[in-house]
Amino acid sequence: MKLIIAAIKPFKLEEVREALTTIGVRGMMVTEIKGFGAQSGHTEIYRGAEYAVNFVPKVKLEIVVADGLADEVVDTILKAAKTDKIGDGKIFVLDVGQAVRVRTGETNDDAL
Amino acid sequence: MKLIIAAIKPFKLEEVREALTTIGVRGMMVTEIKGFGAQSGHTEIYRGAEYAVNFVPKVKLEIVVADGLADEVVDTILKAAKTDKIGDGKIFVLDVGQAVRVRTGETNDDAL
Amino acid sequence: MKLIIAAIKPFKLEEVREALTTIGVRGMMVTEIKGFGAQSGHTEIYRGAEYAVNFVPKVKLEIVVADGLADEVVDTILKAAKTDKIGDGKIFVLDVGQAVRVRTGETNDDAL
Amino acid sequence: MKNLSKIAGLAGVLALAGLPALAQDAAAPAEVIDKGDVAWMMTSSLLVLFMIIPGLALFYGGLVRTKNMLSVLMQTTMIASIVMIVWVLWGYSFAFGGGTSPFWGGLGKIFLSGVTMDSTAATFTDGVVLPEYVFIAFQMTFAAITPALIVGAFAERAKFSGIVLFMILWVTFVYFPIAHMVWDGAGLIFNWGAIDFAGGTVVHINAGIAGLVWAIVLGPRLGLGKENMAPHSMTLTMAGAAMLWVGWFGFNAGSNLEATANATLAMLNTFVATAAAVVSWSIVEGWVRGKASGLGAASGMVAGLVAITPACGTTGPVGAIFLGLLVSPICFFFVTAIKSKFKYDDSLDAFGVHGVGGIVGAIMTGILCAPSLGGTGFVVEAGTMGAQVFAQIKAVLLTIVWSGIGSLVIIYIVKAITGIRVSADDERQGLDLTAHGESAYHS
Amino acid sequence: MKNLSKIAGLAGVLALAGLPALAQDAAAPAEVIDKGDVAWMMTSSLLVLFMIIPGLALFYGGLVRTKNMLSVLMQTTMIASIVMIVWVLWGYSFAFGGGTSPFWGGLGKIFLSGVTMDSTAATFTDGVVLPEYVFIAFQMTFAAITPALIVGAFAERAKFSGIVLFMILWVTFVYFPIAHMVWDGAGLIFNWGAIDFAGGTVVHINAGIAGLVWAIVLGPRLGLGKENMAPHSMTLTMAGAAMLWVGWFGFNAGSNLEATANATLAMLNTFVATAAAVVSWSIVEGWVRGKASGLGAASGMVAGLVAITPACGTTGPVGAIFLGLLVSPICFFFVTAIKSKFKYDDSLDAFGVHGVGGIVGAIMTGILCAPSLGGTGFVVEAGTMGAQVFAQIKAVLLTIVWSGIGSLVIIYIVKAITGIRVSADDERQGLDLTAHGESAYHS
Amino acid sequence: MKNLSKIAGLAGVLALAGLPALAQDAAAPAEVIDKGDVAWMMTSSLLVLFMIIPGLALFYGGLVRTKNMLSVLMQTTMIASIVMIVWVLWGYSFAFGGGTSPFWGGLGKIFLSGVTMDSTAATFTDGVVLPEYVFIAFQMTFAAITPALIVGAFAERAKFSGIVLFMILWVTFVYFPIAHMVWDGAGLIFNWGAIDFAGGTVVHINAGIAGLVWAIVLGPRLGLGKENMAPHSMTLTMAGAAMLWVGWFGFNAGSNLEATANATLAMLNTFVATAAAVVSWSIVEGWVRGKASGLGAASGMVAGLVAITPACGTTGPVGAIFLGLLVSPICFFFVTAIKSKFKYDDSLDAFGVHGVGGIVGAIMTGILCAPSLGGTGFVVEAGTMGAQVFAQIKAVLLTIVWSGIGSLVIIYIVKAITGIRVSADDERQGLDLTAHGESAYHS
Ligand SMILES: Nc1ncnc2c1ncn2[C@@H]1O[C@H](COP(=O)(O)OP(=O)(O)O)[C@@H](O)[C@H]1O
Ligand SMILES: Nc1ncnc2c1ncn2[C@@H]1O[C@H](COP(=O)(O)OP(=O)(O)O)[C@@H](O)[C@H]1O
Ligand SMILES: Nc1ncnc2c1ncn2[C@@H]1O[C@H](COP(=O)(O)OP(=O)(O)O)[C@@H](O)[C@H]1O
Repeated sequence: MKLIIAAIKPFKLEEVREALTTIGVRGMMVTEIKGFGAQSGHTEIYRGAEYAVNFVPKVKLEIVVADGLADEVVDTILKAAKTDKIGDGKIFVLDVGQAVRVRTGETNDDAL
Repeated sequence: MKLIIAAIKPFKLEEVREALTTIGVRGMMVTEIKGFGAQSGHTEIYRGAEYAVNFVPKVKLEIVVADGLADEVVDTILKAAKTDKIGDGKIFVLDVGQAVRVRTGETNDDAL
Repeated sequence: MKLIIAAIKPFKLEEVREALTTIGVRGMMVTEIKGFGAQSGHTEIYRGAEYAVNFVPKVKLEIVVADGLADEVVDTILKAAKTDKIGDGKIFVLDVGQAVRVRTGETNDDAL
Repeated sequence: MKNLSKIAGLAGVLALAGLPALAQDAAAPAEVIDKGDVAWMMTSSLLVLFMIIPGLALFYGGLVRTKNMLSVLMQTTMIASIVMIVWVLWGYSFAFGGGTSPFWGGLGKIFLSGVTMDSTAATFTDGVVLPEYVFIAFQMTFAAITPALIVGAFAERAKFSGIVLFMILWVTFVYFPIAHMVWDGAGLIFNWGAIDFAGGTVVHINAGIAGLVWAIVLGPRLGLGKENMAPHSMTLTMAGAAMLWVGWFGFNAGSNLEATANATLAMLNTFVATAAAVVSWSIVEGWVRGKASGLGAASGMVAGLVAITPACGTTGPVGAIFLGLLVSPICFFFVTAIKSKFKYDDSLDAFGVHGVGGIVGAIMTGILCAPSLGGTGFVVEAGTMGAQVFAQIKAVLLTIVWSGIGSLVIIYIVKAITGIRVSADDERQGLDLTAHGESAYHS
Repeated sequence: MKNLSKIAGLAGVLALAGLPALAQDAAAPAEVIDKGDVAWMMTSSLLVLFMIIPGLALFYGGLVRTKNMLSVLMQTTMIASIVMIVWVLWGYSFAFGGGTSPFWGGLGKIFLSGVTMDSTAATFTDGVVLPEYVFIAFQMTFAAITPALIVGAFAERAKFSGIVLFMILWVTFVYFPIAHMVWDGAGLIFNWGAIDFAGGTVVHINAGIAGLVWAIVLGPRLGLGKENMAPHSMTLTMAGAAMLWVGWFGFNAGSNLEATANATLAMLNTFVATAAAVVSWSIVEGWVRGKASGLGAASGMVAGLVAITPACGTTGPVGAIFLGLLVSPICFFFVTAIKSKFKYDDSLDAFGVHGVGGIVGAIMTGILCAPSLGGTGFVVEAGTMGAQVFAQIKAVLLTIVWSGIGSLVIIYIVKAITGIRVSADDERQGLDLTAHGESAYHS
Repeated sequence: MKNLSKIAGLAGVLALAGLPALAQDAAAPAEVIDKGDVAWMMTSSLLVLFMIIPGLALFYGGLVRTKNMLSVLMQTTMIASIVMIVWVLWGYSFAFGGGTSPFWGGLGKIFLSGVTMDSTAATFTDGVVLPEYVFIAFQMTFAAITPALIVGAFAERAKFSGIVLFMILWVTFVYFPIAHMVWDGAGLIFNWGAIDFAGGTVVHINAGIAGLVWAIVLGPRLGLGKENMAPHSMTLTMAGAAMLWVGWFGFNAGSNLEATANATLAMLNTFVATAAAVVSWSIVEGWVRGKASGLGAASGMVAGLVAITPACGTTGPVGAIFLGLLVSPICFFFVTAIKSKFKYDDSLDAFGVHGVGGIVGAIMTGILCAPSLGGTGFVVEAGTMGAQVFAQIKAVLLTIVWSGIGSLVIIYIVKAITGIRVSADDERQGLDLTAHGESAYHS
């Protein structure tokens, strides 16, 4: 199994989720994160105190899928998350050794 | 070493943490996430505007343990997080190449 | 490529980010987490109801870098995040199979 | 046209005059409305609304968990709104309808019948009257806030439809009668000579006891003692407490019905008793656990306000400070030691603060009105402290019994009809989503 | 020195007296200022400020997404501030400058020239006057809140500079003239005998229509119907709504200009109509979707307040309850069915609540003032319900036409000069950062 | 029984009358209490409480980081509460005890001895008096808010016990004497003929200077300039600022002590000067950094309120607008350029806004009271602008020196006894947890 981690723009979340559902992804974990990258942040000024906020709001998806589905997932995210503007995000793929469903104790591909 | 990632129901956090402490887990990272899965979300209506919230609040645990402890950790989470209702969560296990404790510079099993 | 996960003290974030920038890290994901470890939490009392809060606020960094840069990244975090007090945090290193930049579709080292 | 009702503080003036003298209906040709009084009573009425929403709603709302925030705001808002309607339809008549029963006001003013722009209501000064509409509005706000206080006892688990039904029955059979008994010239407790300037018995003990009954019947919240149930926003709680303080001047100084020196005494007392209770709660906390908390200060604030309520018109400022210093440690003891010993889950301490603070205030009122202690004098005929305290205690006991039994019976009736508690799953998920279909916060 | 202007409610008194009788400038030696009136009018003025900020600002602010929170607070604050300055410079004169045109007040009091500490303004009682300064301040708050209401229609996408320019033009060419027409003794609508006690036409219909025009011209927010645009803090929205209710007594009971029985009637009506509208919105929601929401209660609250505004001085309390029960279902229908059918994005329902609620209130005022329904009587010369309702409808239509056309023309002028909408990227990122350079919340 | 004290604005009336004429104790048989005045003064008193909590508490609280939120709320609440108690015990006597010293009021009214329901306090009109209790309550709120303003300078790092001790000493040796000097008929500054209608020197300069001393002695917060210290909730800050504006009418128009035309002038000025300062701060910001921020608008709001405070009773509305336009750029310059140049960490700009704004207001008061500028006239005997401005400057300087030296001495005493700053670890973790044992927010 693979763990696919993707950092995307927050307003793309719904589109990406829908696209992934279509290809059969049945679960994921979503976290609101602060992203640092080529897309620059902004400056805030409060009564003369200037703060450079180097981080940009992003959403991180973590999806575990069977090996066979991994490429399709990556492709799907690539398409759905794209705006062609800087800061569209990254996708990383890692190996997962084991997966278990808490409710049933099912393991690996059955657990997804 | 193994990285154990678990998505569980928020109100189970304390129970799981205690159970893990008992078997010798000495550290973890906890994140509030939005989970997407078989457990369905809910609908909110605001003055006629209807929003389907597809995500359910979950808590994600990330625990790095020595290889020998991994199975016990998975089992313990399985038991403590279970309510037998849909949405109880998933556990994933990944390999970790290296671990370091910032304060001391200790590495690997010593760092945990 | 390597995924470097680090849990550090929140007020060290800026220092660590700057140090990493200097050695050429060009992106990362930052999450606010609750840490559990040797550093103990605190107790809150509300009208006689006492709550032991076992978690301590931490910041989690996730950085994907080319294999060659990984050690330097770990070292840099080690130095910048250190206060020599308990709770300084941990660094974990995992293997990453694949990386893609959403905007361009570039992969692996080019995507970072 | 003139409203027969008399308000309790009146007792002070009248008793000194030697007789209850309710004969102000007898041709009083020199009846005068002073615009200064009208201005003050309008201001006071809106201040009491300010106490309910946003004041009490935020105070209580901040204390619950995020998932139940809106339910508290909704309950408070809905209770106040429904009671206002009930007040116009039959409540005002039940309380101040002009009937001569010692227990209720009769049906004479159902639907406000007979009340016009020319109707007047008596004040505590002979010949000085108010437009009856402002008396109706002012008293209406008291009727609206009292049941809303009970929310603090059943928060985070009670069923919305059950709450609504309970409240309609409760004001009808518990609040309106007690208001009549304490504040109307024909009322039972009024004629005992008990002092309750601004509603210690009618409002606070009454609501506190009803809350205790709810808490016991409902049982504790799921996860109590295991899950962290810390207030989701102490900021809102402290802001709400501050609003309560500000609004309470309408309650207390407004109860004087005129913008006179006595109202200003009530105001000064409401300032300093509250300040003293804030300080003494913090001192106790500092002593017991080493730190003075914001919730402690806010709790002391409310406890002080509750305690000074019956006493504010008849106590001197130094006596008020004393009362404030006294009430907080007692309430502190109840919300910490007693509550955990007897294991009732009075979620936000409606009983522990309003009930207990109200009882302390009611009894101390009998002492602190002593001229030797800077007070304005006893009201009971006997004219001794013993007799006054005895009258106060009788008033407290009757309120406890009436409210206790009344609330219990009504809860069981409601339980049979709509139910009183949500399902465990709904409680877990939170009342905001399950009972109202929305969430308090989004990002 | 004396202010010639007359306020609409006056119509009631005067019409009964048989003539408009504006000759109070003719030597009136017995002019009297009552300190109770002054106290009440000062209180009322600050209550209306309380309605704007924090009230309206939080009510609206809670309804937008986090990223636009500050923009709403800023728009509300800045609009109110600018209009206050404009009011002193030329607004007061345009509205109440003493001119005899039916459409505006002329330039006689530009820069408040001629107004001194001794100047007085008439009330509805002959011989009773107010210091002109407090009349200026009170009316100023009305001028300040009206344009701020429009924010609800263009929130989350309008351009700050465009808003500022629009508002200066709008109050000048739309608000001041309509205020003159409705409230000044020389005003067109005033002389039709239409009743608008506290500003149903001038304030609510006027702002509601302007909002509708904005919503249509601007087009919907990006992502409408796809992204979750749920209120970022229902807590703030409910707290803000409560503050609106509290402050509204300054609006409604203050419009009586004196602390008399009529003011207390206005107050009582403002309590119970609002309570009824809260309840009826919740009932409709409970019926349509099974759950009564906090936003529903808050919306009903505002709808009830809007509807009772024109009627509060001339309706009986039971009539007020009826009006409250009636208005919510109608507004509910507009903000749910009509809005989605016609697809204008009135973001926070400035039109759906203020416009629609204002129209319902204005027309019903003509019915509920009937003595047979507990009201205080018709004001039109004909003295029949038909004639009164006809006068009300004429007033509503003129307001709709004037505000509609005026707003449309001004928006297009502003569009040409500064633009009216931010870029898509800025809208996406949120107005707080892009227009004001800050964020509402940090941790 | 009658209170000897006179309030500064009185100077206006009296100086015109040619003599200080404090002989109102000499048999004044026609003393009259007007209920309209009493109503207004009660309203004003509670409005000033509203300024402190929730107003100031939320304004300041929003500006700190989440981890210090409750500490600010607690400090504000506790300071106000303690000072109220101190006021009854000895503060009122120290300030207005009837003594003839130019520096303090003596011990004549310790514990409010001798004050009864029949005691009265003079107003600015001969023969018109107030119940002394309301005068005590009103002045008490001023004593309570002034030290609370200082919180803005030492927020996020001062030690709670040190703050409490400091405040008790500071009101005793700094505030009460200055209040006596400025507002009591026997007071030093009062007799210079300096105008301070509502407390520019006593409240704002006084607190601002004390704040500057604290900021310098304490040193900057850990991480200043490196960590992001942005306000944790601009929403609360803006809501708090709005509450300050609303409450400030009690402060300013209340200081007239009567509900007369002069009070309404003070009210109108408090509206428009503030509006102008909101606008001018935003303009400066727009010009300097391209965007007008919410914090800028809120800061301008407070700056305008501060500046108009001494001037509100003697300036015309156009002069008030001018003053508002003027003060914001000056304060802006201090909180941006000067503060960063001299590197004192006045965390929330207690000095930069209250101190600086107060000085601008105090001096401009001497100019804008000129009849040629629409003001009500000079008060100094010489009757020239130069003399008036000179009197104003003298008052400012004495306040600066007294407050500066007094505060410095007291801080060092406190430092020796309890300490004034928390440990670095506690500061890092936040005062909420370390000093009060709770967190402002949970989910
Ligand atoms: N090396 C990296 N490791 C982890 N996350 C990264 C890395 N580089 C970028 N990211 C994440 O991807 C987001 C987008 O990257 P950025 O460089 O801003 O733009 P782009 O994807 O267009 O190159 C960042 O905000 C960050 O969250
Ligand atoms: N394939 C997946 N990858 C990552 N996280 C998942 C995956 N499937 C489920 N999860 C996480 O587990 C949670 C529970 O899963 P769900 O399918 O709702 O119920 P169950 O665990 O009972 O099958 C989800 O909310 C989500 O956070
Ligand atoms: N085994 C672990 N797995 C994952 N995260 C850990 C683990 N141990 C510690 N951490 C993270 O590192 C943080 C610091 O660890 P802690 O044990 O408190 O102090 P120290 O790093 O000084 O030993 C914790 O708060 C937690 O977030």
